[in-house]
Amino acid sequence: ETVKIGFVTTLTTGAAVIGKDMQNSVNLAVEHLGGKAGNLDLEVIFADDGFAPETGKQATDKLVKQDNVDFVAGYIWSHVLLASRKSALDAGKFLISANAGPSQIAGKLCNENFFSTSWQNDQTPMAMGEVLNRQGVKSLYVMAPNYAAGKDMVSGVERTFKGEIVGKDLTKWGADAQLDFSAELAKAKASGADGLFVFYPGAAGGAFMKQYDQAGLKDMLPLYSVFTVDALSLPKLQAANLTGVLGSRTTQEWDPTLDNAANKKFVADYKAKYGAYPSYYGAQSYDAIMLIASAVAKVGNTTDKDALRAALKAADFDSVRGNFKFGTNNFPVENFYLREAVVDADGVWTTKVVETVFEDHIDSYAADCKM
Amino acid sequence: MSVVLDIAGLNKSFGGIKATDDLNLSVEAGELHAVIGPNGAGKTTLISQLCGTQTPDSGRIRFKGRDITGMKPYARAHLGITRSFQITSLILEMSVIDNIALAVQARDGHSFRFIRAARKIAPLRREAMALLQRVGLADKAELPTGALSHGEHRHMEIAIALGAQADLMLLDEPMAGLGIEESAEMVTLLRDLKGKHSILLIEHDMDAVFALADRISVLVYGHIIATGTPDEIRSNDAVQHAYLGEE
Amino acid sequence: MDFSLLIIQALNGVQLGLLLFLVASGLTLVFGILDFVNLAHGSLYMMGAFICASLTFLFGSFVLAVLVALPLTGVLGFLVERFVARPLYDRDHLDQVLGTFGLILVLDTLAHLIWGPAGIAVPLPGWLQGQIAMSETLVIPTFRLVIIGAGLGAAAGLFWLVNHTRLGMLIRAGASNRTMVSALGIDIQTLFALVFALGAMLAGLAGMLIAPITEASIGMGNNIIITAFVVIIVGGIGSMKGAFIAALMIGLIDTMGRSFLDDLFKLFMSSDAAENSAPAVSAMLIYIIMALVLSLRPQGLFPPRTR
Amino acid sequence: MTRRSWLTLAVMALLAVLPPVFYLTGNPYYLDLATRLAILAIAAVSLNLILGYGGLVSFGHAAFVGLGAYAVGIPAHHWLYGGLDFLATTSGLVQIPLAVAVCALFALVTGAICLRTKGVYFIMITMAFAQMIYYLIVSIEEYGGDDGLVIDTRSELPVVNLDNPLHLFGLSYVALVVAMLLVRMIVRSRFGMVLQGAKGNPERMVTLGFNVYAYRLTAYVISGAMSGFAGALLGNFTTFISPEMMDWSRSGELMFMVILGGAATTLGPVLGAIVFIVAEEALSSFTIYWHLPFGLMLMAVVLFARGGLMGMLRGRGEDRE
Amino acid sequence: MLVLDKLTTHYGSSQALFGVDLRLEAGQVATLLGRNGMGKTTTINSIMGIVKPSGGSITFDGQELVGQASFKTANLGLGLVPEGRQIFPNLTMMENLIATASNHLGHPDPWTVEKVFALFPELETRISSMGNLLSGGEQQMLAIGRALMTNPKLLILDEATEGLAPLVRQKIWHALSEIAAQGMSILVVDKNLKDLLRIADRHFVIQRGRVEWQGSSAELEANDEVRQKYLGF
Ligand SMILES: Nc1ncnc2c1ncn2[C@@H]1O[C@H](COP(=O)(O)OP(=O)(O)OP(=O)(O)O)[C@@H](O)[C@H]1O
Ligand SMILES: Nc1ncnc2c1ncn2[C@@H]1O[C@H](COP(=O)(O)OP(=O)(O)OP(=O)(O)O)[C@@H](O)[C@H]1O
Ligand SMILES: [Mg+2]
Ligand SMILES: [Mg+2]
Repeated sequence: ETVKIGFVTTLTTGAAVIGKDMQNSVNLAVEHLGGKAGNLDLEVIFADDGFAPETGKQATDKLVKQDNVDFVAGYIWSHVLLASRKSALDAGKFLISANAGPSQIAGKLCNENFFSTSWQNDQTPMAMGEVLNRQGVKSLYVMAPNYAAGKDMVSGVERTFKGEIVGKDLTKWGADAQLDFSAELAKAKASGADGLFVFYPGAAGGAFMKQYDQAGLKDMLPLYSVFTVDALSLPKLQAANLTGVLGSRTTQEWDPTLDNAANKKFVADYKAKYGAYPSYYGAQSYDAIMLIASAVAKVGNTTDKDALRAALKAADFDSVRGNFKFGTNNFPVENFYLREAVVDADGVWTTKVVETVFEDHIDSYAADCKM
Repeated sequence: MSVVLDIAGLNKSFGGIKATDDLNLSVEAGELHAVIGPNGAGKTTLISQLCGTQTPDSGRIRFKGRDITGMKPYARAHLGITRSFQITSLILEMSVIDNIALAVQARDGHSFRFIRAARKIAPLRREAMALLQRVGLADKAELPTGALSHGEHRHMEIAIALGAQADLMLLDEPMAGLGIEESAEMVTLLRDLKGKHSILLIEHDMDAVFALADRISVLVYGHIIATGTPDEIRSNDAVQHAYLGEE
Repeated sequence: MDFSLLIIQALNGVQLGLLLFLVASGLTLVFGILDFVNLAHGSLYMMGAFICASLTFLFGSFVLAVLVALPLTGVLGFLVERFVARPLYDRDHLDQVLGTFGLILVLDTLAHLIWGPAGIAVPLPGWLQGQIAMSETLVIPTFRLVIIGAGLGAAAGLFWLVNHTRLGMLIRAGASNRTMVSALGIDIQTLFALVFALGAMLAGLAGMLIAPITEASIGMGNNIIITAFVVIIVGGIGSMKGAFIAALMIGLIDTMGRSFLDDLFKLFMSSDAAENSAPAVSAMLIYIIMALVLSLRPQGLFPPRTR
Repeated sequence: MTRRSWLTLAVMALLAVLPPVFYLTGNPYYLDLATRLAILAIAAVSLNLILGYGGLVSFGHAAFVGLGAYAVGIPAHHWLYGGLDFLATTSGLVQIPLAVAVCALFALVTGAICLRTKGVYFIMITMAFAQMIYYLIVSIEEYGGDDGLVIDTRSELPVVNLDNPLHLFGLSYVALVVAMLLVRMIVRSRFGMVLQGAKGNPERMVTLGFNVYAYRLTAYVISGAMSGFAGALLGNFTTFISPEMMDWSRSGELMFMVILGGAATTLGPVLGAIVFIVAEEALSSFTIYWHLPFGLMLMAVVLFARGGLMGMLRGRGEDRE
Repeated sequence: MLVLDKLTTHYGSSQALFGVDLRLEAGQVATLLGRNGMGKTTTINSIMGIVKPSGGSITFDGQELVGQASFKTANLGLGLVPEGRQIFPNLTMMENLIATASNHLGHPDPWTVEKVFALFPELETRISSMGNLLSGGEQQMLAIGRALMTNPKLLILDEATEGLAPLVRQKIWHALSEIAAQGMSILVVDKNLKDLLRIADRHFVIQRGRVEWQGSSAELEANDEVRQKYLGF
């Protein structure tokens, strides 16, 4: 008997960088598990969402109805997850998000068969708001793409940041997303803010960082970002020698320097195998597989759904985040760290933990979840 | 006889060129009125203004007593004005008979009729076929129009003008591109039509014009320099000089 | 409103406009003049960016890379013309749309296979990297000025080529009636291939110039192609002058909209409402402009003198 | 009967029989695929009315599909979450007519403006209106912005239960057949002759006395309304409605289905939809790089099969319809 | 100079030419006569390579033209005034004249814009008008001027005087005779038989895609039967 896991992520378009990192981490997890979850063989089927909700939903439908998987995992994007949610849950499958954390699913639409190994969207920027307070930033300029997650990020930082927001730009996103930020950067500079908060995931992040660097804003307008400076953008920025990014601050629930055995093994083996640092997308995906495997190993089969659900909820596995536990809404209750872009001992650009911002943080929508 | 078309003080210029210059002209019921004149005199421009695809700068056009100067082209067609084009203008993708049938269809009211298949409406087909017979294209009825020769296209233009059964037919060089024999047939055809329809004919084929016209107007630089019977025009010195040459 | 910010934004708008012009001019050449709808024009822009990015790392010099990449994109354009465009000249626009859409998929996937999904950030040489201070508050990245210069240069060259050379006349004549040009003794096929290659080089150049600002990434061409179409439609298809003016107009309006629309909206609505509606409206702005222009002038601002 | 009519019957019969057979033999996914296919084919058939027969290349047709879907989603959303009580309902007898009406109105207003332009200008202005609707919906947070609208409930209709995949497929299939017959009837009618004449030579049609603008606008509204109906079905099918449904690339896909299959033919758009979706499905299950062979296939069809697949299949001496 | 041998041409599956044989000597003025739809234009377009013949051969000064790209044919010294004028609509009148002008064969006294204007003074006032805005007759004059500007050895005119006023027609016939006298060969299609009889040396009557009769002006004038049967008068 085998355990079938369908893993939906983005494998085409520019966003496939993220998908690739997740895919690598999943494969590494399976390798670490020796291809087994307890006595059962592990089989992972990857599917591409093409960065589009309808395609993602179709991929999910196919995994559920055609491949008959036991678990559906993955999902980078909130809208893809929202679109696919019903297909997976209606079929009685377990749905495990390895990245996306839209507020609906954390709150009203929470479900006993849904689990997250990442975070709720607001948490990371809330941590950043807290950092800004601690660093004495009084006025802030905010930039993010004009879509749901972008707005979540902005409202997240607004929720905890106590200073004044002197300017805000929501830039065009989607198929013809705006990648030239000259106008916005000029405005930000003219605003005289103490700091600049941005959220630009994927390819837009690299573009943003370059222009930030070219505009020479490093000393004038320090950068505080979420989901923008990461293991995916740093190698490119290093290749182009855009030193402006070094020293910039970002918050995250995970970092390659986190000091626990599982993480050390994950990071070291990932680097050895793929020649680069893993990103948090990878770490979350690795955890997702480990979580599933731990539950299946405990129950010994895939038919006893109730037992599996309880085993998942218990989260008895060695997470790369150290301790791992779920809150009432099946989102993790976890720490958030402040990270800084630095050069490591080998001269490779990466991040390191500067301080812990939140401990055992619970997202703000958990209360809405009737479970 | 009553005046069908009455043009008064019509002007139209393109940039510096006066294509129509204070033009006055009338066509009587059943008359075949020919307009001749050198190349670029403004004959086609006149027709375009009459059927409404170009708007005059000033002046007035009356049709059957009604001022139609600012009227839309399709509305004029409903009143009973039809034109043939100097440079053939057909629906090349459609079959020959469909082209003609559309002209017939245009005549009986609006075509916001969605249910019956147009090709199954016998009167339409029958009349279109009769028209094709009349211009000698019956055996090519089902061919795509694009596959016909230049001269055959000219025949179709005429069939369409006939199909519209307009009170006033504006014919822009119907003989152009016709062979010798075909030109002769066209003359017979037009002679047949005149009396039943009013016709404004533009033509450079003088044999045809003199054989057919009741009256001839000579247009030079947008202005009518003479109007009269064929004999009067033939003997007019100015016309000889400006247009006919040593025929 | 701060005056030097206004100037900076105007310059940003001009720079965006000229970049759009580079893409749009190639498109208008191929579309307006060869009467060929090349949806894959954006993919040539992408290929230009990727080739230049790779060469920059190979040679260690951005400038050298551009010089080598330009003829390479020209050759690519030549190949596309030979194998995709040429058989489709006689077909209607729809077939061309479908064929070149297929080409987009092929080129995008090839780029993915060759360069991976990550995209490449292109480093600039030191002397292009910095900023130029025009006054204390007026500071502009040097490279943006380079783009402005390149755009103006290309515009001048094209304008001269199309309107004042016999080659230009032939190109325009060929657009309306290829058979006849050929029957009068001109090798129209080669001429068209050259025009196509020129269009590809212009698109490629735009890609090379934008790569150091954003980066070379898969699908980058699909983002710009729509805007480039908007430009040539607003300007009037086939009109170089129209493309130039519309590109500048759209560059400026887009930039100004992004920078000042929220302030403008705050004059007559609550600041929350302004903050929400301004980005939506500024995203729609170019489409609103196009719809407005076309409803008033159905052939664009500068319809070519005939069609 | 011509070879083509036989082909049409055969294809439609297969499309009716195969999916339920798959479903009953334990392959429910293929029924879903066929449902999606039938729905998109309705949109393609309606696009074919103006694109194929009318020569009006609308590059914004996905907007109608999207609007139709939102016309189902928004009442359902309010029914689930409250607000706007007058709209809140799950009744298909309200939602579907609403979808059709909204799209007809949108077609009337935008068509009145778009139809002033010609050719490529028309292509682009229709796209512009679609993009405006796209960004408008993205900016409405109440309806999920670009995250889209999750509706957990399908339209309630008499007789059919849309939660039953077989019923949903059946409804979509019947709607497709009706749409095909409707378009066929229209293009053969006198109205259709005018529409096709105006495609070939609008100037001639005007001088014959046809108000070409009015005929085109009527066709545009009919086509928009039909696409809105397809959108209502699509919303029910996905139970998730996102602005992405009206992205320009979706409009492009509809166009490609029409051209691929053969514009201005009855079966063409359906055949195009079948080939498009089956090829997409088959190729993407081989490799994530499936766009490469798919793109090559599109190019090959265009380069070597004039008039799309129907053109390739056209028997000798058989004229266009 | 120009020899057509058993030339056949198809449009798709329908045949338009069924073996046209024709021989034109240097310096001759020849006509193609025939009713509408008999294949005159098809013959001319086959010579120019605009439509591809399906069989037979065409030689010009000993060179085979079948299979040759149309521009190469033109550069051998064939100038075309096409049916329907085919003026470039988006070029000005002047640009229409000079865009394709050339002197490949190195004529010692090549055609110039001035010479064309001397022939057609009507054109001179319209130098900067766009091609499509010219009147029908103006376009015809321009089409002749445009072909002359390529300095051909053989000038081919399809419907040479269609749409021209009588006065202009006379001028064109006069000009053609003059040009021919200077050594250019001319192949012309027109319906003004009276004029053609005067200026042409040789006539070819085409009927259903075949040359059914050929002869001199005198022979044609004398032969009532041919005129009746093939030309219809
Ligand atoms: N739209 C236009 N813009 C500018 N000039 C024009 C336009 N239409 C016509 N003309 C000019 O106006 C004059 C009159 O043109 P028109 O076509 O009416 O002549 P015509 O009498 O029909 O000549 P022909 O017998 O040669 O057909 C011509 O010199 C032509 O160049
Ligand atoms: N593109 C085409 N496709 C199919 N058939 C054609 C095509 N062009 C011409 N034909 C047919 O070929 C035959 C000869 O046509 P052609 O144009 O050579 O005649 P023509 O002698 O020049 O006549 P005209 O005096 O009317 O110009 C005609 O019967 C015509 O129907
Ligand atoms: Mg005229
Ligand atoms: Mg002919």
